[in-house]
Amino acid sequence: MIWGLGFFRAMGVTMRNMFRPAITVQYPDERLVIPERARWALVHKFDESGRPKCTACMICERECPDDIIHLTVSGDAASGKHIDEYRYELGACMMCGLCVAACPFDAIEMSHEYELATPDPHALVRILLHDVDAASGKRAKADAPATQAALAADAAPDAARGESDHA
Amino acid sequence: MALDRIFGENSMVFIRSEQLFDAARRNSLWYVSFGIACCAIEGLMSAGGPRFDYDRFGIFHRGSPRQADVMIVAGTVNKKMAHVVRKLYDQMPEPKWVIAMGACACTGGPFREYPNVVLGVDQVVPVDIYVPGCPPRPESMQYAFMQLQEKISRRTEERLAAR
Amino acid sequence: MTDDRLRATPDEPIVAEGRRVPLTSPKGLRRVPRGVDELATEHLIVNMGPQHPSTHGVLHILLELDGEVVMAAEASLGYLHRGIEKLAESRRHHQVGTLLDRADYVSGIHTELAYAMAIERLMEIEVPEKAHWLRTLMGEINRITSHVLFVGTFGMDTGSMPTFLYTMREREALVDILEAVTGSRMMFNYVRPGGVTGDLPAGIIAKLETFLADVDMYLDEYDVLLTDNEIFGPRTKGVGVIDGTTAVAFGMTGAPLRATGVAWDIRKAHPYAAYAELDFDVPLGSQGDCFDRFVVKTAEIRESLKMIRQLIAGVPEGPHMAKVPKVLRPPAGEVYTAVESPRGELGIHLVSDGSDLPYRMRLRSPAYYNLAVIDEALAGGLIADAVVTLGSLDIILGEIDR
Amino acid sequence: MLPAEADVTRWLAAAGAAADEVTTTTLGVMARIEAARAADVLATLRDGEGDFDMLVDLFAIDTGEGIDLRYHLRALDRDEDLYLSAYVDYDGEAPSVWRCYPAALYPEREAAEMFGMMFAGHPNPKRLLTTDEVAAPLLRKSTLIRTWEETRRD
Repeated sequence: MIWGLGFFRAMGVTMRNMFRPAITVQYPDERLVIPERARWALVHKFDESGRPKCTACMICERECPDDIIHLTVSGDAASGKHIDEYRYELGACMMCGLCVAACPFDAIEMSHEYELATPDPHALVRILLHDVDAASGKRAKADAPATQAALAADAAPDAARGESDHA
Repeated sequence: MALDRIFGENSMVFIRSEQLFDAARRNSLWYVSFGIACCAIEGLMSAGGPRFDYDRFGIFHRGSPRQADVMIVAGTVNKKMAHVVRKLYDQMPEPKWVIAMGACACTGGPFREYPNVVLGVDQVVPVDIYVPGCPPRPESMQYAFMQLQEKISRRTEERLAAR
Repeated sequence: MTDDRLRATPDEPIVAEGRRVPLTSPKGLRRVPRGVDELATEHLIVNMGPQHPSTHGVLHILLELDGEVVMAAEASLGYLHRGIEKLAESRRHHQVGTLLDRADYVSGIHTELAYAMAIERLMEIEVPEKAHWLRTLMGEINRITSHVLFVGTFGMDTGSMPTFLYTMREREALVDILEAVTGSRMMFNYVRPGGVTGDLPAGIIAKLETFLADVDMYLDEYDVLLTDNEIFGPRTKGVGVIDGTTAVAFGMTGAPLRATGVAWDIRKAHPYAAYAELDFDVPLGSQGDCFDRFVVKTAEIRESLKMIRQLIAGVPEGPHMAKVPKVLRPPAGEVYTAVESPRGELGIHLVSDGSDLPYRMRLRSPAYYNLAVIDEALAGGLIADAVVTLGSLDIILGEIDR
Repeated sequence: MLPAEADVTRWLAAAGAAADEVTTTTLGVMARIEAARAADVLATLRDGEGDFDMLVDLFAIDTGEGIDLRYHLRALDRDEDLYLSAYVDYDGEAPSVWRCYPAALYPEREAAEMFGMMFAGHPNPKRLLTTDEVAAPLLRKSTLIRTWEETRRD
């Protein structure tokens, strides 16, 4: 081969790439679609009434390889647990997803929130739940009709009052 | 700054020149390519590569700390590395900023239980932006740079407000 | 002034401008030249790293230079030592994979796979065929991401920046597929004892096929840019030669060993996962120089693509995870499992005492043994070749320092 | 591939290592040797009939009573693996095998540093991975990792 030809062949590659579409993502203006399974910061799931589905079973705390989830729980299983604090150290989380896989109540999930940069070191620790009653896996099902009945009972006087007002 | 001697402490020119400098700093943040561990692949290589492209932000990598404004600490800092990080930081010209990229640089991350690992790079150098994630996406790093730009302009405003 | 100095001999003290230079200069350092005829040179110790763009991480090499020639080299490791082996002793078996991902961070699937295989062999878990298939497919995709990164960075080491930009394009396409399947771009946590965490999501095969349609053209372009290039050839041919005997004596595996002509590939010697059913060749070199190591790697990319095409053609049906107990308690015993990672033979030596924590986990990292040879390989070469030789070994400091 | 136990016994006998127990486990064939004679035994295994030309790995295990040095040898042509185990006391000493297997240069430094022992005759017996700030041998079972309270940042 003639010496020096490589230069022109390489320029040919450059030329060909000039006519290929650019793959650059113009980040703040356009965003990549994050796949369904992508794992970023941990968040809680809430039921329809806005209560967390967490039952304070402590499995995620035990399952975490790095000890970054810490629950402070008062009360006991009989009278219903109360979550004082669900401490999640975002700054040390490696987003392995083991806690979500282990959760038997489907109460937590890895969100797609990846813009986590912060100038504040205190933001590296997140209190995900603060001073809420823990849901009970058993009670949630048993309570459902009772709650509806209570709601109906709550609604009934209103309805009655409404009628009386009208009357 | 010499301009304040000519125009007085609270003159228009003084304020404007400072804002001008900060605008220049904000839009050409050159980082020292100092990849320590896994995060270097994402934060320096992928983010500097064609798809995410730091250059759009005026962010460019330098091999030498003496030409850089920003140090991205991308990875676990252990006791042997801590001296090197400090030495590199000391070589950078003022003003300088540090981005702690990834869980390891923020807090020690998955390896913080090991006695040889430093619990976050902020024990060695002052950190301006923390980027959680293991490793953060290249976009997260670009977001971090946007945060840093905000921080720089906020600092100017704060200084101006205090005057 | 210069005349005085040039005439000075070791016996007579040198007095220059009224200042007496002490005779007892530090050992090995001579302060003044002793005449033009025997213009003395002294050996210079140069620190390369730990912050150096071409050490591929935080490797620190002490080079003793005589002019431009490297007289001796010594690597100083440990700038990324973060105790993966120690921390594994306090992690339960299904959690260890998260640490191992971060050991060899550009090819995490292989490290996870080695550990999962160790547990499976100890507990005698039968892995479903689909899981084998998925492990092989993801492993080969991961191997390509690692190899194209090598091609790009090796191009940078030899002075070709464009190749890096082009290889990152291919890498991103594959990383997208890995992210869609495993959930993370680099730290997969995908292969678990008993199988894998998830099946392929919809549309991934189509995505892979669009990648496969173009990739051969891109690989040919890399050949134009590097392999057939007139600058790249002389820069790498005959540089950093490691012969087969040295390579075996230093325990080298992977592409650096195969570049010397020794056909040793775990995928052929002890087929694991689905490799026994695949048709592929093991590319071999002959000279053992940097060019051969590069060519073996690029040929391996093509072999991996061949394997991926075969894998796509034969998708098995079935579950992707075997029935395994929630808490893995392998019986007491020892086991060694090895996989062919992009860097060579990656072995996990697992000692179990019957509990749910490993008693001792040893990661036999290929780059650790491949790196040890640089004391031999760099000596006698030029300092400019040191960078190329080091780059051709394709080291990852995460698994060297562990 | 596993070598036959009888062969291993014969090769070891050629090295003058008498009354060594050779067992086959899930790991493979493992022979117990005297740590003080490790260099001679390995030299014979490499140059003699055994022809184990590659040291795949060298590492140590803290057994609670002492240190169990492991040599993982391989004959590349026959594809046979052999494991050797040698007991060393804490702060004890074993001969360096770098003359017959230069692959042992790094792992010996690592094992010496991580388990607090010595390799006699090593050409460069420095620390490999840590600095002097870390005094305790890190991989010993007696060296504990940090607890959550120690790692906590507020």
